[in-house]
Amino acid sequence: MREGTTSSSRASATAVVGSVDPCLSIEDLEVAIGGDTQVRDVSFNVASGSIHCLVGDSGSGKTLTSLAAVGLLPSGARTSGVVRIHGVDDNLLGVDERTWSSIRGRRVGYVGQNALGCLHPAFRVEQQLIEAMRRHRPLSRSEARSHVLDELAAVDLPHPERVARAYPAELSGGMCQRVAIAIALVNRPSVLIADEPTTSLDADTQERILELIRARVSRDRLGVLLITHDRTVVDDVADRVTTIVDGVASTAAPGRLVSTRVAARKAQGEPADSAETAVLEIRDVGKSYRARGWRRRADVPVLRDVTISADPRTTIGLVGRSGAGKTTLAQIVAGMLTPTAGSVHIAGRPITGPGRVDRNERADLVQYVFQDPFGSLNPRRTPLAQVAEPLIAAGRSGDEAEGRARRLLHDVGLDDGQITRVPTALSGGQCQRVGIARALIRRPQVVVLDEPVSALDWSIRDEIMAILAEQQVETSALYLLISHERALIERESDRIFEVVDGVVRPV
Amino acid sequence: MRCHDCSARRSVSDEGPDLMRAWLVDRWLALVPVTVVVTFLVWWWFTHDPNAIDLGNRFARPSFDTPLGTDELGRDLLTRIIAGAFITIGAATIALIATAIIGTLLGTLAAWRGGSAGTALMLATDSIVAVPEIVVALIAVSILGTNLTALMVAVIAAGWLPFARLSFEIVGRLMASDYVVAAQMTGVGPGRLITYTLLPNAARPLIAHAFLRFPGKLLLLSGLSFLGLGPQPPTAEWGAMLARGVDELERHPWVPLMPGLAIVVTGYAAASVGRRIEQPIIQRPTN
Amino acid sequence: MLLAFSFFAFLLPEFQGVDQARATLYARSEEAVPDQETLDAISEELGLDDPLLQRYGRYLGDVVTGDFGDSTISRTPVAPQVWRATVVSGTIVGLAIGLAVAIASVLGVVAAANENRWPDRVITAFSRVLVAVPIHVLTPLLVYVVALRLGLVPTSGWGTAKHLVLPVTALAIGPIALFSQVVRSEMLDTLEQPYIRTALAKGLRRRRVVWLHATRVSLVGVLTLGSLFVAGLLGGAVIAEVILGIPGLGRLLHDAVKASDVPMFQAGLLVAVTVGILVGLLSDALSRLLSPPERER
Amino acid sequence: GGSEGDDAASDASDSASEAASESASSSSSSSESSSAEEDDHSDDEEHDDEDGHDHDDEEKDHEHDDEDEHEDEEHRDEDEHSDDEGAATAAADSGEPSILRVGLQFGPDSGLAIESDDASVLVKAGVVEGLVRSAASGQPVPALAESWERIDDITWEFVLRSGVTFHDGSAFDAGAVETALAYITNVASPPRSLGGLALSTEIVDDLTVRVITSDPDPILPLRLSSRSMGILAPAAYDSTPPDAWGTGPFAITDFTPADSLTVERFDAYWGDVAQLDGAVFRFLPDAGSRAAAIRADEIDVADGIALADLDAVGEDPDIELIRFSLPRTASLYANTAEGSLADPAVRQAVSLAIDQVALADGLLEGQFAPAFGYFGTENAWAPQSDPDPADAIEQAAALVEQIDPDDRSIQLWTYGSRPELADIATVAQAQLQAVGFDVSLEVGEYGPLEERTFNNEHDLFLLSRGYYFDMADAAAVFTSDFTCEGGYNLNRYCNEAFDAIVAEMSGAITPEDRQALFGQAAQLLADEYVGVPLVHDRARYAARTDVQGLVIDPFELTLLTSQVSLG
Ligand SMILES: Nc1ncnc2c1ncn2[C@@H]1O[C@H](COP(=O)(O)OP(=O)(O)OP(=O)(O)O)[C@@H](O)[C@H]1O
Ligand SMILES: Nc1ncnc2c1ncn2[C@@H]1O[C@H](COP(=O)(O)OP(=O)(O)OP(=O)(O)O)[C@@H](O)[C@H]1O
Ligand SMILES: [Mg+2]
Ligand SMILES: [Mg+2]
Repeated sequence: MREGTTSSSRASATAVVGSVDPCLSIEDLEVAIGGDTQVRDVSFNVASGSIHCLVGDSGSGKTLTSLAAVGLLPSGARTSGVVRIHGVDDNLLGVDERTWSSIRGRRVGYVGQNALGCLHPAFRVEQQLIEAMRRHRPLSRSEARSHVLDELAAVDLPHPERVARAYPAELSGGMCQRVAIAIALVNRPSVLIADEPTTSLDADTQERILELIRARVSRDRLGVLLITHDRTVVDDVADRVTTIVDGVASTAAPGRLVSTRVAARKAQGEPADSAETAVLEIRDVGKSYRARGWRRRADVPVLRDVTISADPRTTIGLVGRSGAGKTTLAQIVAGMLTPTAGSVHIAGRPITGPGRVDRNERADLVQYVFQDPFGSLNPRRTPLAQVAEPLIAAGRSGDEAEGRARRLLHDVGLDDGQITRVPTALSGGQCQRVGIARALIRRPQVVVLDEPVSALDWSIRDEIMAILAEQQVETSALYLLISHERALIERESDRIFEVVDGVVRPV
Repeated sequence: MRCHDCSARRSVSDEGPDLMRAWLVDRWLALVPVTVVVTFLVWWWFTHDPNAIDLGNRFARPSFDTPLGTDELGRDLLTRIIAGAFITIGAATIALIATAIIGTLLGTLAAWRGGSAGTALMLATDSIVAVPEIVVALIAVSILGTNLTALMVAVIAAGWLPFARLSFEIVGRLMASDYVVAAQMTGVGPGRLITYTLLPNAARPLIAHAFLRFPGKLLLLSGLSFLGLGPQPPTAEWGAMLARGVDELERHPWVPLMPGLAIVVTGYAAASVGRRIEQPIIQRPTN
Repeated sequence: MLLAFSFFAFLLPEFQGVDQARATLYARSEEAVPDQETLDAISEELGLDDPLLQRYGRYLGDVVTGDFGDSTISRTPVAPQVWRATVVSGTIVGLAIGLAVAIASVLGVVAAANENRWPDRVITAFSRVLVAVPIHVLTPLLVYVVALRLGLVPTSGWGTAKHLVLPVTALAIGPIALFSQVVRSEMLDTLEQPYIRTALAKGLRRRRVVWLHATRVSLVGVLTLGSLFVAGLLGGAVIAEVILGIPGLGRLLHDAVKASDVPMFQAGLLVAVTVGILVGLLSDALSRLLSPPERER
Repeated sequence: GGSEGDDAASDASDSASEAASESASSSSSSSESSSAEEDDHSDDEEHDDEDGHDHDDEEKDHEHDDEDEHEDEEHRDEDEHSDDEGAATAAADSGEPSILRVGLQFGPDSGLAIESDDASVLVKAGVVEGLVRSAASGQPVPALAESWERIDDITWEFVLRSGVTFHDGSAFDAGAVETALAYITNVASPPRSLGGLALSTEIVDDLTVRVITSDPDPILPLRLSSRSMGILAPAAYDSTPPDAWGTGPFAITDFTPADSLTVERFDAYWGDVAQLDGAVFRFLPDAGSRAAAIRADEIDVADGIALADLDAVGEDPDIELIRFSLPRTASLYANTAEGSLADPAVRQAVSLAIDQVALADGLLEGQFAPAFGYFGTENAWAPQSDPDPADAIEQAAALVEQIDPDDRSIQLWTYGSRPELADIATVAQAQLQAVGFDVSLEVGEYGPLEERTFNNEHDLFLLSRGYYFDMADAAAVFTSDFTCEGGYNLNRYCNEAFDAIVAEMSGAITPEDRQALFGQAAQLLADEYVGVPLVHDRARYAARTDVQGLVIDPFELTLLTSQVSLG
């Protein structure tokens, strides 16, 4: 299991092959799509009974590497190098589709990147499992069916009978992910490749999925290639780690890969004077959605009797399970949603209800930073123009607006070249910086941050949080920070509330 | 997974100018024959009269003097096709632009207002969609008489629906998108929102849709001509020429063939441009 | 909605600026001398002397009792004629849509499964050209080749199954070309979905994945698209029915507008709109039934 | 008029003696039939012309411009006739019903109403008959009436045929005639052949009826021969429109609007029982479809073969073409009341500028005849102007020179429902422009154009119009189209001298007297250039060669008769 830090040299790569019991080995893998080489000199071995993590920035080539290992690269891709799987002699990079289809599912299981999307939406869970079983084993339909419940139970799914009959859309994200793992492991392959199996799941679920994988590793001597960008995951489960930077891999034992840089926040960040009046007052807010459907038209309550009041220059953390109502509350605070009960005031001005402030005044009171950095920027305008726009809406001259926008964008860490490009040419982190600048330029009293870093790489999360902290010092804004990551909230917030079953209570 | 989206998006728009350049470099040689042909057509156009009748030379086969042959009145088909290009493409284009503008305005308005106004508009379009285009056009022509203007009004009357639906969908989707919400959150008013945010983002699929609709417009024009509702003789409109020439399909096949080819080629070209603009997915044409 | 259409149909001669009595005389007896006496007599027969709204009210009253009135031209009840024409056109259009959806699905799937290889190129090229071929060229061509030269089916008329071949083919070819492109692009879309990758990762054969997993999702769209085309095809049917001498609804509407036969036009329009709306509802229900259950948002 | 003796059709063996009135055009010999064959030789010219053309096309049209040959042919027809009977019997023996399949351009759209144009289908299908029938010569001959007599200016007495039954089984008698004529007189849109005349009846006895006209009418029997004057069973008139229960050799069994009409032999027919078991008339509005259908042997007879299809249809050895002149002229109706065309010199210039021969032979491929008068050459009385002189163009140009330049720009209108009109108008436009006119062409819908014409808004209106309203007498068209009060006066022409001539016609009884007056009237119109006739239409039927005994008269009244059979 000893591996050197991989360089691009062939000699060291060859040394890797000699390691004990590799169930998946990749040597000098190179993948090119449309003339651009996306993955270069990637070599590593995955040993049976271990979890091998593949980490790296978004777009660095993790997914392509894993796809090369199951022969599912997009049709235009060209490859060189060697991919071997335990039990098959050939270099799999050369074999035809027929051979591959007999290997996939039997020797190597694959779990895709998107938990919700990787199950066929129109087939029941049991159909999808049975199909996988019968492909590689001579089972009749009813024989296969008899195994279904065991397989589902083996991935810790509660109520396997119900899940078997369900369509994927009737399952939560975590359940989908378990089913996907069950399908991948149903024929007892020796290798499991899982591409970000826990992203977009809440912390609890994440934990339990990883436990499940770990259990199968020790039980079945399964070799797992686990792709992730979540540092905590690596810390928790990895036996070995390979880091891909711009398509080039380096492997090491787990450890602190990048020193954690905790944001230097609150230099002068004293909690506000008690004399200061509460800037945000949420009183008895309730919200229910009208359920759509032809059968029942009952109201579905999402939030009940939410009361929070908070002072400027503080950060309020909001945690809760997926679907608990965090975004709903945030949108009510921002005036984007009308509550069914209660009221919201910012700096004494009503945000909701009759007599509420107009659009322009509201923009000075509260702003919103969205979870999706790409989706929240107009793809056809430069960041500079988009950040200047709120000032122009506030009646400032074009020149003044642009000057201030430019300065703020510099402050959040963007250079002139980046801010005059269309946003489609920016990375997620850069886009989120633009989004933050846009929210802050009018110096609002309250800024709602709805999962501002969830979609970003772990390497830039801290930077973004640091920028937010700096800006809070500048503007004395109140932050309402939403995240499903407990650790992040705990670190960043002054007060924490948890949303459980529509009820908000302080932690 | 998000980064997949973004990289895909990036490649599309970034490669735009490069693609264009590569395309031009690749094909500049092809420009030479194209220029020659265009020059020849222009010269031919200036030296011939599309309405010159020669009863002694009816149904002449394609030959050196009459490259595409002559029609039932001995008129030169090449000249008439060139003349028809202005009329047919012009009429179809104007009609299309008008349908696009009317449809887009209504659809955008409905999506913008949302609620019952939107539902009402869509209900109306849903039931108007049930009336065949040709019948709508038939009514319009019977009200306004058979001339090119009436025909265009007819085509417009029949054609704005798909645009209304499409723009309703697109703008509706945009209105719910984070960046439109964000713009509204930052205090941007309707005027600037429409000009800087909604239109630039809705334009592309709408323009693509317009190009994809182009062949349909040509066919509708021609179909109306066939029913005797089109522009009247001696107008050298392709649809009318084709409709009139269909009788000769067996005797003098080139008479319908030439305008027919002109329609097919133009329709094909327009649709190809539309697909190029649209790139990823064909919008479902809502008829 | 239907009311609005019927009122519009009622006003049509006003819009057209047509003297309905003269138009009726012309339709009944083309070159008859239109002297005032005759025109007055016809006006009286058609009850044109009453105010417009009164006439419309009377019409509505009749419709409520299931009486769609008599044709002003033939003075026979329009209902059975419209019904017969609807059955005829319904058969043709229904078959054409069905055929188009079926064939286009196969072609589109084949094209998508062979993206950028020759089957795809051939199918795509053909469909792009055929989209631009008007039905009044296609129909005589089919008559000439299939009926006259090959003698496989009758050249025109209505009655037997063989008579269906030409109109259905003529009407189906355009939609086949269009739908196959839609199916192709939807298939390409679907084939990129993660669950297709999952299916392949299970070791399933590509053929099964394409023809079962991908089509299950991609073909829902074309089914509903097909129903949206019913009205479009009814328009095409006007031309095909004229050329092939078929007594269908398209032709009936066409003739009724040209002859200012208001009751006939009203009834035909009402049927067309009702059918269109019903088909729309049906296709909504169908697509809700067929499309994979969606996650609530 | 007067009794013409026994009816020809009542007895097949008599048919030879009636040859003069029976211009039979059997498709087996594919002869050209013309209304003026027996007594008019002035149409030799036309025949030569046509034949010349036909030889070019290698068609098998026979020449028969003289009576002897005609007689021969009749005899031959008769021979064939007996053969046919054998064939028919054979067919009957083999159990295969003999059904004639006909494709017609114009289907009935008025619910088979007897007073409407639909009557033409009823007559063609051999369903309906009138009291009188029009012979090929244009003269009235007995049908349901055996003889008639003019009792005074306004009263005619008809002796009816006995033993005639309607298709509904009721008997034909004086009462039936009374019911029929009362309906046709009082219906909202009376047939054009009635010309505004009101008829009333007086029953003398079961088989004798008097018809009283509201005004003196010398040609009542002729009027009663027109298609809309068919007599239906009294019970038929209980519904609106009347059910088509006639007395003809065929009875209707099925009718689908816009599709087909099916008839079967009526065994109780008073004359020769039909040879065919029945017939199907299919309504195929598209000319190409009719041609394709007859070529594919889906129909046996088709009308209105388009120019574009003539070659292909004619080349088929199993199909023969039947062509003959129709009493129909496409002409430019000029606004003689207002605008530049009110000046006869301008109309003369138009007349000179138009080259009718180029239109007929060039554009219309010789399938139309150039018109040198409103009335075709088969009408002996009709004046024919000289063909344009060689320097017509120069003369016209010279005339145009003298016209005020403002008056040189004229509008030319026509409508699209007859396909040849738009082409003719296009060529006419070019010909007028060649002599210096500035012509704008408008092709629209007939209805609105007619209305604008009646408002004197037109200059020239190109119209195709029949000049006999279903009967060989021109008085009606002169009255409606050219008198000051005429209901169809598209030329907006008003001339007292002309009106006087027309007024005289109601007093003229003998054909000779009438034709003299027609000639005068037509001459006056020609002298004043009231409109410019362009071409005369011709009927173009096609029939498969196994159809025997087909008779199509120049008024296109009959098609299916007892004598038709399938060989
Ligand atoms: N089908 C494709 N066509 C073209 N380029 C692609 C394709 N798939 C991936 N790429 C490119 O290859 C590079 C590596 O992509 P890959 O999906 O392996 O990244 P990743 O490391 O998995 O990122 P993430 O963490 O976002 O999943 C990216 O730059 C991407 O743009
Ligand atoms: N427009 C809507 N119509 C009906 N129900 C809705 C609507 N929007 C949200 N909901 C429901 O309200 C509940 C709360 O949703 P919300 O988006 O606030 O959750 P969240 O806490 O932000 O979850 P996540 O962490 O997944 O973003 C969910 O159960 C959701 O299904
Ligand atoms: Mg990835
Ligand atoms: Mg949320």
